[in-house]
Amino acid sequence: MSSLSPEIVLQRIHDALPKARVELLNNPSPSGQHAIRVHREDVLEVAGLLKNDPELLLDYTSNVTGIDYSDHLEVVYHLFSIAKKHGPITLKVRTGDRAQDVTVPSLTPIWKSADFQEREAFDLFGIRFEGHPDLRRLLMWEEFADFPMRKDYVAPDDYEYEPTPHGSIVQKIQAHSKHASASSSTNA
Amino acid sequence: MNLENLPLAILKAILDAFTWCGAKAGIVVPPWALTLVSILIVIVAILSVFLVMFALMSVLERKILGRMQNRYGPNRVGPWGLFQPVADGIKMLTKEDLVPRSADQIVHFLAPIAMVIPALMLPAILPYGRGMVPVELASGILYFFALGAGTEVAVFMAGWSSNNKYSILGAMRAIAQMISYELPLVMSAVIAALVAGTLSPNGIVMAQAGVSFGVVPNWFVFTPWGFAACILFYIGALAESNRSPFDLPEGESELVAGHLTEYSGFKYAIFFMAEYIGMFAINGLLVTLFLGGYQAPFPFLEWIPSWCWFFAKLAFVAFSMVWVRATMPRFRIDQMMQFAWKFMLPMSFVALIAAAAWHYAGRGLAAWGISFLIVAVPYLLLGRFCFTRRHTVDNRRYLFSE
Amino acid sequence: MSFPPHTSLFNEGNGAGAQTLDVSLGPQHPSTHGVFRMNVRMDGETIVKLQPVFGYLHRNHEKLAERNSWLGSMPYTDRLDYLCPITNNWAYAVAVEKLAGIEVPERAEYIRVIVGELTRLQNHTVFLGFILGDMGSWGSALMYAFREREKILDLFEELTGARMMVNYMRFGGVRCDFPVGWLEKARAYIETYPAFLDEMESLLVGNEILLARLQGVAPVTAERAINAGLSGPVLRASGVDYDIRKVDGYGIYPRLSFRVPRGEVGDCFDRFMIRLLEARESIKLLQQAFAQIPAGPIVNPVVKQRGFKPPVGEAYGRIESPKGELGFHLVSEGGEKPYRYHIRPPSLINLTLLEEMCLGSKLADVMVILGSIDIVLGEVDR
Amino acid sequence: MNFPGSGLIKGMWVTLVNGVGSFFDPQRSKRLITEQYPEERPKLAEASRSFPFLIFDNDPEAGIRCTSCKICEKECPPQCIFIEQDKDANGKLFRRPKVFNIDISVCMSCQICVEVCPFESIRMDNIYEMSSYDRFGSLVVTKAQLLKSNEYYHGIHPTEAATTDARIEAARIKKAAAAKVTAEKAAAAKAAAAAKAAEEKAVSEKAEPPQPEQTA
Repeated sequence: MSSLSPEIVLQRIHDALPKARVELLNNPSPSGQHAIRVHREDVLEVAGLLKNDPELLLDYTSNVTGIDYSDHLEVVYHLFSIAKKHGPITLKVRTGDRAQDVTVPSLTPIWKSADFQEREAFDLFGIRFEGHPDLRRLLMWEEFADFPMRKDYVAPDDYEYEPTPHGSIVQKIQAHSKHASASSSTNA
Repeated sequence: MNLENLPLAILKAILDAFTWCGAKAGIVVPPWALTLVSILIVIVAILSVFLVMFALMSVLERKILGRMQNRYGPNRVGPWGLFQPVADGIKMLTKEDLVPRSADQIVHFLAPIAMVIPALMLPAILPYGRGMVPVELASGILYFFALGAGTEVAVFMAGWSSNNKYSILGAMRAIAQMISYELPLVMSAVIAALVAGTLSPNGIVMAQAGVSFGVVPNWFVFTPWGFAACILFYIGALAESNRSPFDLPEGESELVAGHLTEYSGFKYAIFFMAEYIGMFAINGLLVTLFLGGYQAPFPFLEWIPSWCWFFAKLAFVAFSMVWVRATMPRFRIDQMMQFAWKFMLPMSFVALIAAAAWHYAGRGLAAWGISFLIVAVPYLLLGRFCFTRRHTVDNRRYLFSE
Repeated sequence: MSFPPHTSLFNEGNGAGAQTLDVSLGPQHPSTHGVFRMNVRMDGETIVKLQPVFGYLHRNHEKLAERNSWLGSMPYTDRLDYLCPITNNWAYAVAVEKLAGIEVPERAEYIRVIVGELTRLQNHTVFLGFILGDMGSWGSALMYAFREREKILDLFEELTGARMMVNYMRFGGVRCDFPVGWLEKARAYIETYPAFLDEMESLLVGNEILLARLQGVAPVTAERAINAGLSGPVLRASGVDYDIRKVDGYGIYPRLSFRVPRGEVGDCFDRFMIRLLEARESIKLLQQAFAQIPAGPIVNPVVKQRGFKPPVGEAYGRIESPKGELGFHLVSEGGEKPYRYHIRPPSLINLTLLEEMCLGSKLADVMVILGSIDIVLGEVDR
Repeated sequence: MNFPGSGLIKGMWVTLVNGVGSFFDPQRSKRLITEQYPEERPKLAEASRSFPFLIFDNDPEAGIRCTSCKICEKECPPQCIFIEQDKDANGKLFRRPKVFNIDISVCMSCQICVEVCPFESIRMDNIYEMSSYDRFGSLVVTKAQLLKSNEYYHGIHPTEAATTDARIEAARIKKAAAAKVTAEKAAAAKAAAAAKAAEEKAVSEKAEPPQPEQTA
């Protein structure tokens, strides 16, 4: 695979869209897959450029996912070019915070492949993709309230009986059965 | 001992015993009672033969399918798994008979009955051997198709009354399919009837006696038009008995079980039985119409009783249906309709013309040739026009990159 | 006596008395390949709307991985696409090796190619059987395919100890070397494989009903396929020349010669044929790998499997699994557990165009289209 | 020959060949490969694995290799292992497990416990007939059920057992050699110390009165 360095991509973005707020994120791992972080207000423009620029032609969004950092959520896109056979370019978009300001623009209108994956990120992380044609939960059921992939997600204590429980689970089971018996007694 | 007349001899012996018993008791048995008893005996005989065949078929079909798919098939109950039908029967009888709450209870109950009665009446007119025709009807073929059409109503009753979406879809498919295939089926039967000059099944079998050119039996299947009509009838029979590749009404990969989705227990077993007995009956008609019925292929084989020939041929046709089921994927609904109306119906007319040509050209070698051309050319053209022109491997290219 | 309201099965007509029927195909349905569900609206038998519903097999594998050690996720990857566990192992190993910059010994790379291509072979073979099952063929092709798959699974059992849940790859290599006589057995078996494929071909390709059922059904253009992120045989059937084995050249694939087939029309028949052709290429790859495999270590001795701690950073590693592009996006904070572990499941993303492909087709086509995409629910729902 | 319907006939031929061929496949290696299970048992591959078991040498109580280090419990991906260390009434811990449970309804046979065990004490069994009506009773395998002899291990995985034993033996020899070396070193040191002490004593005796002797 011919490699396409993020620096070149960054240069192209700077040339074409001088106002776009983009920055290079250094990746210390030996993979050397440095990322480009785009401000969420500019991401639609930047994505359109990446897809259509004759030098970049990043026509294939392979992977879309969310990451929960302690103060914000992040959407990661891995872009490839099938026409030029290069990639991956890692594109990152941040939300404002983790609670209220969790909206980023959806890239589904540009790359259809982001459709299910953005829904998944919405489902599991609670990132709202603005402009997504059909933003519903993908894997969890509609009535589910929480976002299970967030780091602060607390698993429900409705464990079935486990014969080999580990310390923390024992406590949870006890708490649950106490809670259950308490609620049943109040019901009665 | 004459095997040929064995069934008739048994019948006569029973009747004689009946008269003898009557005489012993000092009663003169009136002739009408004898007729009644003989009718009952024939009914019981035919029903038991067909039921045993159904039981055998249900296990042999699975075993043959298994072998063709490199499996053993059922081999656990009894020797070689031959008691499997007994186990199945017990299972079916002891299962709960579920009726959906929103189903139309009465129609849901009546559908299996409406299905099984025509199926049990169909075998009445088939000639099983020389002089062994339970009901000698001059218009037996008509009777057969008139009754056979009754199952369509039953299938729709089953699908409609279940109040299930899969069932209703299956029932609609079944109606469309059965009505479409009735036409080529009847058309190809008509050809045989025309050539034989009679609507009586026994008469048609008689017309296929003997050998022409010294080697070829006079069965209709060995003439070009007869071969074409036989294949058309065979395909029609597959469709009428809802067998693969025309099992769309049940279509388990799409419709779960089609019109049978909401049936369980004994009602399901009755549907199952009716379908198989109907299949045997229509195969029996195919044997009668095109495979020379109870006729032996060559005179030197006539020492084998005629009824053996009939059942041997029936077994072969039934086997071939299993064989087809092991091989072919299912049609799609529109393709199935297309196949019936654009291919089978024209081809049955072509076969009719070929039969007429064969008849008026003197039924000799030349007639054979003319008739062959009349069948083959439209077949190739029609086949190409309807199917292989659009769907062929040759119109695809696959590129490789190193 | 009561007559139930039968019209309630149908939706009210929109204008000219047309009535549509909503059917929920699945999650329990004979041919949805597992617990997949499609809410279908039909006009007659023609599909006017289709909505896939996922998640019936969802177990949040990604969250489990955040709980487990890096090595502890390896056996879980077996359960993604449970038809091809070895390639799942491989994709995870490739991603971790990228993340930590691990070299893989040469023999290990050859072993990976051998087991990986065997996996591809059995997946594509079983695919041929499954799609026939979806078409309503009474299982002959499926049974032949399973017969041959059984022999490959026996090879896997001898090598790894398990038929399907192999847990075979390790960071920087593989877990165990071939037992004595395994290579000869595998080589002898692969010699018989082309004959089996010929048999399958004469059973299936050319069958008029099969051609009618597959040709012209749900064609996808190359442009649309790329935009929708289709990958693997589904992408190549649309005429896109993109095989990650060629493009990324991971492992030792650049050293082996093989061809990448691609179709022109992109309909179900092309998707079907591409698998058949790829299976033949896999045999070629296997024969080369059997001939060239060197002696040497099977795992990088530097790597500590237990208590494995990759450096801080992130990596996206992908391979060409039999279903398509299987990628792992890993984020490490330098600890014993991944900070983020994400799978790019080809089965799920290949379903992106399902509705588009099905609109206007018949109900029976839906099953064939779904079959031609070749999904495994363990991977779709994770 | 290519006419409409020829593909179907070719397909029918294939199924017929397979159907007839299944009767002429005496070794059942090509076509009819089904094993008739309860009568015929499959010959398991040597590497074949099902669920873990614990090895003891000679005696199930004294010879248990497990030291209750709980590495497997920590590493087990589905967390199906549960270990309690043995201790006496005074709370003194022994290097052996008191409770060792594996919930095999949770176990996924990944054999990671085998790989991480530093004492070669947990290995994979290959029994496969373990179905039961009792979800919680019989599927939680206790220490008593898990313990199996080293000979049993040799019986089911001969090659692997041989390498394991060789490794243990090598470790033992190495350890013994190391112990010997340390012992020799200690002895030498002691001798040297004694000599030195004697020397010092001799020196000090000259200078000072003798003091109470300290332990060497």
